[in-house]
Order: sequence, then C-alpha cells, then structure tokens
Amino acid sequence: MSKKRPASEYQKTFAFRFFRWLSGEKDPYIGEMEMHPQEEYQPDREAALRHEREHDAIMDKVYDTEHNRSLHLFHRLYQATSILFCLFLIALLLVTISYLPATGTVNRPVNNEVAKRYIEKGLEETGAVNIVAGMILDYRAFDTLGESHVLFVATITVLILLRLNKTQKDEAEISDRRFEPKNDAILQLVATFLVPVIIIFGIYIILNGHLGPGGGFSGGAVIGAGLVLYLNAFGFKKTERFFTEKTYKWVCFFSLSFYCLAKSYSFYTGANQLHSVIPKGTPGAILSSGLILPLNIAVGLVVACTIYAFYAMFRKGGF
Amino acid sequence: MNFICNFPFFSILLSLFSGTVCSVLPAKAAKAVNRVVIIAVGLMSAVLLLYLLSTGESFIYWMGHFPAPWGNEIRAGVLEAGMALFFCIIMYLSMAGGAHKLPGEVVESKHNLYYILVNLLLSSLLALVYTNDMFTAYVFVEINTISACGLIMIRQVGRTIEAAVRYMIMSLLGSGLLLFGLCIMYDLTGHLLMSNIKESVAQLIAAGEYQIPLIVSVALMCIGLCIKSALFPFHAWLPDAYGYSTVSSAAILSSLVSKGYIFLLIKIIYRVIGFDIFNSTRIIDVLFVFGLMGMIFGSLSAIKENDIRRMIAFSSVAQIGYIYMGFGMGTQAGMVASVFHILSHAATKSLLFIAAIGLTDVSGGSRKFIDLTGAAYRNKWAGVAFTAGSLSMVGIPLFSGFISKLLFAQAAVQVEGKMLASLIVLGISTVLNAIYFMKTVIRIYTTAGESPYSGVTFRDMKAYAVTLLFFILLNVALGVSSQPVVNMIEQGLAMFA
Amino acid sequence: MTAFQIILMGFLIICAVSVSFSKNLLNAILIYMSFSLVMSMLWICLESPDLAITEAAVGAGITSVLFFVTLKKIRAIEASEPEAKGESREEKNE
Amino acid sequence: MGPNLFTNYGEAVSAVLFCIGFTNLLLQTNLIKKIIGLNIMDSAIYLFLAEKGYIAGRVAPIVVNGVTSTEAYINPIPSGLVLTGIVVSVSVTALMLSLTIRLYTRYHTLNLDEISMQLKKEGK
Amino acid sequence: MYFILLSIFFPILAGLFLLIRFRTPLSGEKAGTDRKPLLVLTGIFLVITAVFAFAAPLTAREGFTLFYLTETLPIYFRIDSVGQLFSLLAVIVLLCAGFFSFSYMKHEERESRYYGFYLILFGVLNALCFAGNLITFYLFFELLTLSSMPLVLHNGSREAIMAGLKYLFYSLCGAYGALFGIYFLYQSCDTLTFTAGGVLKETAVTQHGGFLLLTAFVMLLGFGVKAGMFPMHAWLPTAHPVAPAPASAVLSAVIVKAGVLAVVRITGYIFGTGFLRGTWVQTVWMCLTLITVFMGSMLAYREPVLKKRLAYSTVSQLSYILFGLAVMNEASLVGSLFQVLAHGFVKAALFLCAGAIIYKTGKTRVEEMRGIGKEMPLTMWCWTIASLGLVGIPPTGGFVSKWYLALGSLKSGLPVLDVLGPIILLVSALLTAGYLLPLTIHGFFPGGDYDYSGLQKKEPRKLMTVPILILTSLPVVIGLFPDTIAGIILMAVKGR
Repeated sequence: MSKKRPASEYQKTFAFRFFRWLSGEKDPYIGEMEMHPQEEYQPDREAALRHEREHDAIMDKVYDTEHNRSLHLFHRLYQATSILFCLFLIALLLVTISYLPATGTVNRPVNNEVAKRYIEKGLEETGAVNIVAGMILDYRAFDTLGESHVLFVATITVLILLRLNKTQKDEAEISDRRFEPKNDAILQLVATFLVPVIIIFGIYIILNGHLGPGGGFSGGAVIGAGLVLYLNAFGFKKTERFFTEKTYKWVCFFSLSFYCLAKSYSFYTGANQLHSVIPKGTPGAILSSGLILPLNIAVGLVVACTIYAFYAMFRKGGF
Repeated sequence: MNFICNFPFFSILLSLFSGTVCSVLPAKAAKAVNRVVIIAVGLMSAVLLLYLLSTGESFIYWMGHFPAPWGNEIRAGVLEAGMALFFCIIMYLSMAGGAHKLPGEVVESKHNLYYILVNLLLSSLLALVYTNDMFTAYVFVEINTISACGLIMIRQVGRTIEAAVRYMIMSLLGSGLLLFGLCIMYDLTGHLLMSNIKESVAQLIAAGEYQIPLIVSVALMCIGLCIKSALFPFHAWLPDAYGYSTVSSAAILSSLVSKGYIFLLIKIIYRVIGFDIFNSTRIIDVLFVFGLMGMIFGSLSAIKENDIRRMIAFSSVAQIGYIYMGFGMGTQAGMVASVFHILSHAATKSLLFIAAIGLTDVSGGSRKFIDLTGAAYRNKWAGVAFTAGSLSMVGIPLFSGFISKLLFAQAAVQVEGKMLASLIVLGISTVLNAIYFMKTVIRIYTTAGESPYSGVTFRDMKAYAVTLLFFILLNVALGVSSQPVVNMIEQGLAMFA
Repeated sequence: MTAFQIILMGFLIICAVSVSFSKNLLNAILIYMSFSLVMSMLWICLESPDLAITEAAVGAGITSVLFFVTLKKIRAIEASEPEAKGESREEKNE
Repeated sequence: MGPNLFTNYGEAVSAVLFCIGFTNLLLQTNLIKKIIGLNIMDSAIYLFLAEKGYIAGRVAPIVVNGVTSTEAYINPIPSGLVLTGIVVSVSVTALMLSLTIRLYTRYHTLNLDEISMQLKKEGK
Repeated sequence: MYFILLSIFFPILAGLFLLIRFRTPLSGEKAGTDRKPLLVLTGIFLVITAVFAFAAPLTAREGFTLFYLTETLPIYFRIDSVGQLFSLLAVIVLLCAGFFSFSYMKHEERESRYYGFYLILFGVLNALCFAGNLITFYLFFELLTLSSMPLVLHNGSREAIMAGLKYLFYSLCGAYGALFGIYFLYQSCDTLTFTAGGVLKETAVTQHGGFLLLTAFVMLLGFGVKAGMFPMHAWLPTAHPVAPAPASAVLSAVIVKAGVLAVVRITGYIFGTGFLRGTWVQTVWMCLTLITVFMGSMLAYREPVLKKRLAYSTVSQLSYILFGLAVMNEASLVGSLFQVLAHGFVKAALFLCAGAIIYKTGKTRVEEMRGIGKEMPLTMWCWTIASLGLVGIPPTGGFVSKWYLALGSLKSGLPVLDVLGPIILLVSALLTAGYLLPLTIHGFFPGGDYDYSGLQKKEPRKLMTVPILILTSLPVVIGLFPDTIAGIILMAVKGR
C-alpha cells in the first residue's frame, strides 16, 4: 500500500482530475464564465475608492508603454512586419509594372475604340471642345454625379463632427482669435486687390470648363480659396454679412438638386431613347455643349461653398 | 423598353436626391422622407424582382445616351433586385427599431444629418448592387465608406471617434488597393465596364498575355474589398465601431455596409474576372484560410467579451469568415451558400443589435452581462427576439442560420481538398457560437434577487416590438422556406455569367 | 522632356520620403504642398492640363489650407488647456 | 522581371510612391502624417493613371481647329478618372482632418496608439 | 395524419399559451394566486395530448410531408412500431410525472414556466417518436435539448445554471457530431427517410466505405451524448439531479431515450445493421458501452447523494440498451427495446420516490434516510420493487431484458466480447443491487440503536403516490408477460 498523500497534493494529480471528469463533477465553465446571480449592490465608498485605486494601479502597470516589454516587442514586430509587407508590395508592384504595356506607345489596350470615339465624335455628340469635360459630364456622367455626392457627404460628416451650438461657438471664436493677426493692414490691402482677381479667375475657369482646361471643380476650388483669403483678411464679421449657414444650405441644395434633376432627365431620355430637348449649340461658343455649362456652374457653386464651409467649420465650428 | 426597367435607376437617383433634400428639412420631415424613400425603393425593387422572375432575363440600362463601352451602365438581374429589396427591408426595420433611441444618442440639431447619411448610404448600396461599371463602383464605395463613417461617429463619444478614425484608415487602405487594382485592370483591358472587361480578360487568358499583372490586379482588388469588409486580420476597428455607435447605425453597419462590399466582390468575381478564371488562381485558397481563421478567432474574441454589444460585433467577424470560406471553396454551391449567408447574417445580426438595446435599456443602460441578469423578464419582446437571433446564430433548424450552415456543409462536401477543414472549423465555430450566445440567453432569463431596474410593457414600445416581430418573422421565413430564396440566388448567379 | 520628367519624379520621391521622416508637422505639411506642386507640373508634362489646374487648386491650395487650419486649431487647443492634458474632459454634446 | 520596367519608369515611380504612402498610413503614429501618407498614396495612383493615358508626341484632348482625329490627342479617359479621384481624395482628407481635430480636443494627442491606450485605461 | 400533427403541435401551442397567459412573476413578487387554473389547464392539456398521442398510431400508418425545409429536405412524419414503442413510454411517464409534479411543484417558484416547457417537451417528444426522416429527427432533437434545458435550470441557483450550460454544450456538441454525419449522408444516400435495412447507396459503400464507417462512428458518438455514453457522459450526473424530481424522472426515463432512439434509427434505418456488423465501429462501440455500464455502476455505488446516485445508475443502465443495439442481432435487439420500457418505468418510479422523500422530509443523502421505511412505507415499498426491477430479479421486466441481452451477446459470435459482455452485465447487476437495496434495508431496518420516538407518518398525498404506484406496477406487469411483450417487440423489429 502506498502512503496516503495529503488532499491538497492529491488534488493536483492527473488521476484526481481524470476521476473528477469521469464522474461528471468537473465543470469546465466555472471560473471561465461565471454565471452566479447578481449580488445586491451595497454602496461602500471606502472599498470602491480602494478598488478604483487598485484598478488604476493595475491599469498603469498594464498599459505602461515605456516599460512593458511585451508591448514593446509587439510594437517592434508590428513595425517590422509592416515594413516587410510594404517592401514586398513594392517588389510585387514593380514586377507587375515591368510586365505592363509600354507607356507612351500607341498600340496598347488602353487606346481602343472607347478613346477613339471620345476623341472623334466627342465634339459632335457632347458639344464640348474640351473632350475631358465632355467625357466626365456626358459620357460618364454617373461617376461625376457620384463624385459630387462624395463631396456632399463629406461636408455632412464634417458638419456632424465640428458644428457647435451657439455658446460653444462663441467660446471657439475666442480661442480662434488667439493666433490671429488682428486687422493686419498689409494683408487687407493685398486681399482687396487679390480677392476679386482670384474670384474672377475662378469664374473664368468654371465658365470655360467645356472650352479649355478647368471646369466646375477646379474653378469652384479657386473661388473657395478667394473666399478663404477674404475671410482671413477681414474676419468673420464681414463675411457673415453675405455668407451664412443658410446661404450655404440653400446654395448647396439648389445646385445639387439641379444637378440631380438635370442628370436624371438626361439619363432617363438616354436610356429610353427619347429625344432630349436640350440644344447642343455651336461648338466653341460659351453657350454651347448642352448641359455641361450649367452643370459646371452648379458644381462650381457647390465646391466654392463647400470649401468655404470646410474652412469656417475647422476654424470655429460654424459660419 | 418596359417602364419597370427604369426602376433601378429611379431607386438610385431617388435616394441620392432625397439625401440632398433632407439637408434643408427639419428633423421630423427628414425622418418621414427617409422612411418614404426606403419604402418606395423597396416597393420598386419588389416589382422589379417580380418582373425579372417573370422574364427570366437580366437587362442593361444606359446611364446616358451612349451604349456599352462608351457610357455608364447599370444592370439588373434577379440577384441584384433581390438584394436591393432585402437591403431595403433590413434598413427600414433597423431604422424603425432604433428610432426611439435616437434622441438620446444624437444631438437634436443633427438628426436631419443622420437621415441624409442613411439616404446616401442606401443610394450607394443600391449603386454597388446595380452597377455595371468598375469606376462607378469605386466612387460609390467611397460614398459608402464616408457615410458609414458618419454613421459611426454621429454619436459622439470618444470611442466612436477613435473607431471612426480606425475605420477610415482601414477603409482608405482598402480603397487605395482597390483603385490600384482597378487601374492595372484598366491598363490591361482598356475598359471600365464589367462586361467588356470580362471579354478582354477572357481573350487575354486565351492568348496567355499579361498573366502576372492580371493576377496581381485581381488580388489587389480582392484584398482591398476584404479589408473594407473586415475579414479576420483587418477587423480591429470593428468592435468599437459596432459596439458604441447608435443602435440603428450598428445594425445597418453590421448587416448592410460590409455586405455591400462583399456583394461587389461577388460581382467582380463573376462579372469582371469570370468565375472559372478566378477559381484557377490561388487567391481563393488565401480567402479560404483567412475565412476559417476569422471564424475561429472572431468567436474566441466574442467569448472573452464582457459587453453584450461588443460580443455581437465580434460575432460579425466570425460570420464574415463564413462568407469568405464560401468564396474560398471555389464552387457554385459555395457561392450560393455565401450569398445566402449574407442574407441570413444580415437578418440575424441586425435583429440581435436591436434586441440587445432593448435589454440594455431595462438594465440601467449597462451592457455588462452582470447587469443584464433577468433583463428578458423586464423586456419580454427583446428577450424573445434575442433568443430567436441567438438560436439562428447557433444554427438551430427552423431559423435561417441552420440553412446557411447546411448549405456551407453541402458545398464543402463537394470539394475534396477543403472538405474536412471546413467541416471541422464549421463545427468548432458552431459550438463556440453556442457557448457565447446561449450563455447570454441563459443570463438574461435568470432571475435573481431584487432587481433595481423596472421593466417595460408592450404599450411603452409598440413600434419597437413590432419591428422585432418582423425581424423574427424574416428570420424564420428564411429558415423555413429557404428553397425559393436559394433558387433565386442560383438563378441570379447564373444570370451573372 | 523625358529628363525633366525624371527629375520631377525624383523630386516626388524625395518629398514623399522626407515627409515620412520629418519631425516637425509644419515642415511635413509644407513638403507635402511642394509635392503637390511638383505633381501638378508633372501633369502638365503628361499633357493633362485639366489635372494640373485641379491639382494646383486642390492639392497645393485647399488641402494645404485645411492642414494648416487643423494644425493651428491643435496649437490653439494646446495653448488654451495645457493643464488639461491627460485628463479626459467630457464632451458637452455627448 | 518583365521587359518594360524602364519604359514604364513613371509607373514604377508611382508604385514606389504608393508604397511610401501606404507605409505612412500603416506605420506613422501621428494622425496628420497618416493623412499626408494617404494623400501621397492617392496621388501615386493618379500619377499611374495619368501615365496610362499619355501617348508620346500628342497633345492634350482639347479640340484645336476642329481636328478630331485619334492621331492628334492623348487618351482622355484617365484624365477624367483622375479628376473624379481628386475630388474623392480631397473629401476624404477634409473628413479625416476634422476627425483629427475632434480627437485632439478630446484626448489632447495625435497619437492613435496613445489614444487607444487611454481608452483601455479608462476601462471602457 | 391530423392526430400526428395535433399530438405534436397541440402541446407546443398549449405550452406557449401557458407561458404567455400565466406570466412569470418578476423576481420578488409572490406567485400563487392563479395556481389552481394553471394546474387544471395543465392537467387537461396533458390528458388531451396523451389521447392524441395514443390515437395517432391508430389513425395514420403512412407518412406525410409537412413542408420542405429545402427542396431535398422534407419535414416528414411517419409512425412505425419502434416509434410507437417509444411514444408509449413517453406518454405514460410524462403523464405520471406530470400529475406527480402538481403536488411536488408546490414548493418551487415559477410554476407556469415549468408546465409550459413541460408541455412543449411533450410535443417535441411526440414529434421525435413520429419523425420519418433523419432531418426531421435532427430538428426535433435540437428542440428537445432546448426545451428540456429550462427544466434543468429551473430553480435558478448557480449550480443549476452551470449544470444547464454543461447539458447544453454537451448536447450541442453531440448534435453537431450528428449533423456532421448528416452532411456526408446527404451525399451518399438517395433519401434520408428511415427505411429498415438502411438507405446507403451501393456505389457510396464501395467507394467511401471507410469514410462512411467513420461517419457512422461520429454520429454514434454524437447521438450517444444524449444517451450518456462513455466519453461524453459527464453532463448526465450533473444535470439530472439538479432538476426538480419529476423533471429528473422525465429526463432520466424519457429524454435520454431520445438518444437511444437516435441510435436505433441510424444503425437500423440509415446505415443498416448489415453495413456495420463486424466492423471496427461495432467493436469500439461495444467496448465503450461496456466501459460505461461498469463505470456507471461503480460511480453510483460510491455516491452518497440519492438523486445523483440514480443519475449514475441511469448512465449505467442506458448503456445496457446501447450494448444490445451494438450487438445487432435479434435477441439483443429485443432485449434492448425491452430494457427501454423497463428502465424507463423503473427509473421514473425511482426518481419520483426520491422526489417524494425529498418533498416530505427534505433529506437528500442516503445515510440520512435510516428509518425512512417506517415513515413512508408505501413509497419505500415501491422503491424496493422498482429497485428489484432495475437489478433484474425474475418477475420484473428488468430480468427479461437482461436475459435477452445476455442471450444475444452469447449468440453473436464476436470474439471475447460475446462472453465479456454478459459477465460485465452480471457484475453491474450486482453493483446495482449494492447501491439501491441498502436504502431499503436501512429504511426498514434502521438497526438497534435507532431512535423510534421522532417518527411520524409522512406518507405523501394521493396525487403523488398514485403515479408512483402505476409506474412501479408497469415493469412488473411487463415482466409477468414477457413472451407477449417480447413477441410484440419482435414483430415490431421484424415488421418494422
């Protein structure tokens, strides 16, 4: 007979654990997933504080980034893997590129009947001298419609994130003035000259979108930049006279609605092979190329307002 | 052309336009517009679906005055119309189920912005479903991403903002890869429309040209979409994003947004690359392995979780793993199973999120399990709904989850090499699912001692209860009469080719 | 023309790398701005004036302005609440 | 290695830029630098596309003197795509920057890792 | 056909009605105001269900399809003799235990939940007995687990909840093992409808014979979980004792038999005994059952808590049945099915006796029960008779079943196991006597030093004693007419 071992030692043996499992006493969930009934809540301030302190101490220890070696190691590992991955990606892409058709040559899959028709018939079918403008606003107008809504939805998210209510806005305004040059004479003088020029240039780009390089988006961005300059030189007080949140809202609404409706009409007539009433005009004239000019203007308005809105939002959470 | 053929176009434009309109409306009107639009789009999709089933053919719709390779196109088949209908149903139910929580979660002045986001999200989902053009798909993927990000962070607590940042970073990586793949594909084929690309790809494969760039391009697109739909190693943003955003957002995000990307991937596989060509690459093996890993690790993380909504979020990771496992099998049956799982998971996961909020509401707003004890007695409807959702997740017959698991298993049995791995992992994952879901169910049905929280009755939450009822019915309907749905999916996939 | 393109591309890579290693955020943004300008010149070389004009207005203009505003905003927050660091202030509209 | 690596030097540069941007987006802990990385990544793709449209010896696709022959102009499609893409990337940048401001007002740091540490420390 | 549907869906709906109508009181509130209507309704529902369940086999002999889960998976019901046999057992035990619980459940809370799930369980069991193909069977097998779980964790203590979880996970794991098999069978069978002799395709057998054997083994293990077979038996002694006594009776007597029915179905009706006989699966399976028989008895022998002892005894006795099924010849099959009936009645009677003792005296451990026979003579007499039935003393059903089992085993001609089997059965029977009869002995003869002064009559009410009496008499009855019953069973086995 072997010597009888003490209970605590016996409980560590494999035989004990096996027997416990065999007799169904072992419960794998106890300790893993506690299901005990809810205890009654007893407010014990002292214990709660102590608990909190302990918790903080543990948390400090666990999340002590400077001294936690495993975390450090993990970080290193992560970095190394990322770099390796990126090197691998570079190699992969370079290999891929080396197999691609040669750039600059004519006989490539890219220069197929699609591009051919755009160039040869573009002027006739869309009325736009700038083939790119004709392509994005007529042949592939659905993409562009989506694109302007990307801008719209981005504005909405920025509004959600940064728009403040009245009192917060005032606070923000005060903190905003901290680094602001107040009524800088040079800036104002330069702005007086520059802003009209910039805005007129922007309008030119928009109106000329179908005739030369440019278009609603770039022109709108230029006008927006002009507005931002104006705002910087003269402050919010001045701009609020002609540009408030309401202006922005309605300008955006009308432009986008016009865009949507005009394009819907064009898509609908196109798909159902109906005759579209919109005249194409003489190629080369400013009033030509059907819907492209009004669409450019609409996009330009939206973009200009959006850029200004972004800036104002970023600075003080409102207009 | 039949007038009904205009419906896909109408639904996309209607939801886009309603987004613009909502920006000038007060919150109440915006809500009404949102509901009406979702219902209208749903009705149109239903009519379209019936029409397509009766004709049995898909059709192409010009977006503009120019035919195939020159202008944009959208395309509607049975699967697209069915998906659109289903997305509308889920979206309506999710919005209705979370409506009563919205005032507490979002500042009053930002409500109409919320509805704008939902409308635009719907339009982008519809566009992803219907589009026949890769670049359009890219643009609408971006709308989808940004509006989803908006939905995450509209409830402005620190966590959601952090989650939104993580989500955006991952999504942008994904978009970048997708766009790069797209550009390479464009360079090789010279087309952007799916059907034309497919022809060119078939020619290239037949001629044996440009094999390496072709595969790299496909791989880049796949990885991009996998990252965006939170396949296993890329899921770090997911629990916070789903766990802390508003209820409706969580339901919509988990059940629709990631599914939109997955559906796009299906379209790419079928309509851009060609199913057989895709299956001959090694990409499916990679998808298969990551799918399996996702199934296990997602469930393991869910078991460790002590917060009911994060637990459900982690379970999403596992479920997305299932879908990719189906892709990875490389058979038609696997694909059908995956598509069915998209439906079943969407129906179940949104149900779980909506039910979970009912439970946490009657537990003092806490999501810790310890506080949820007995919550099902305090809010009976939510309790029943949560139980139904859990049973579906665990794969009890009569619920949709069982059918999708059955389909996966049937698909797996047909693939010699991957049979055992997928069946075993399916089993392990089922059991793990059972562990954490049944644990929760038992927890919420345990009565213990005095409860400090008061319950709610049917009268307090009619709309909510009805929503839950519809969700349960949807789930059971998918589980009981799955054959028509499966037939429809098969038909739709056949139309893709 | 090719030589010019190659030089511009060299600039692009230098800019991109130095953005990654610059310690100062303002420098990084400035370098990024020049990156955009170089890019827009490159596009002129590639016969895409539309892109050039857009990139100049957007990449070099608007994006950089937005970056600057962000930076300024962050500095302002830093200056106004130096003591609040580490302690998480509850959002008002939470 | 394929035959066209040196002919396609523009694409090669864009690939390198893409990966630099990608690495920045993955590795930089500072949010603003991450965003710059994102922009570089996007620009790289646009450069790639623009290179694809380029044909040596031809001019920009703006009809001059009514000449509408394919031999005269470069391919207009990539330009159109890039235009769309630029708008997308500026929208995303604006959104990311506003997220950055918001995070900074709450956590007073631009380091994403630190923020998540802080979140975990707060104990959910 | 309508009776089948009624016998299934009537109790389920009735149970749901009870759950909804008699609201479970929120914690803290005191129930009891509407106890009487609850009991009356439950009683009526139980009787009606029983009538339906009896009437079903008389009216419908051919199967019918309720609806199609998927195109190839119909929900199909058909009544055959084996199903009828199990149904008979289920109805009798559920009725008796149901009436027993009217009085027993007085001191438990949340009665409406108990009765609601009890009725649902009744319906599910009927469905399980009448299921005509594997997928229907599987469906109700899962539902059985789910609907019986609330009974296990009824009293809501931590122990009960953990036991319930353990029960759930073991069952789900087992069910998944079974489902795993179904996935394969789906490929290698034309149909999953239960057909005597098996439904395997010839080609499948020749091509994937080895794999099908593995599948069969996995399925046996999976369904064996429910029947408490060796490697997965551990849930049974945890889960059964924590339930209220009548629920334990149902669990031990009927619900575990669902596992047995499953094994009968897959061996006899899906794979076919011809396919399995003489393979490694049979050998391994027999070894496992014999291990379980012996182990269960040993564990029961050293267990001090009465209900737990009975649960271990269930583990052991169920494997008698499985052993008989594993031998796969006529005599052993008869023995097995006989044992199903005998053990079902006996174990129900024993658990109800234990319940009565607990209800009246509150004693749970065996050593506390000295002199109990003086206090509750009727109960103890029933206990004694039932114990003898379990041990296998001649005039009872237990003897007949064991006789046939031993006979079958000896006839089987398997090397070693043909003799080893009966020996282990015999040893186990001795152990059974060893763990059950001491209660009788100490109960009636507490010994010389026993203090008789504190004794008082504690015989329970009629509502408790009558079910016990019925359940005690039934095994004796079937033991008295072994040939008749065996003939019927034989006919059932042959006629199928």
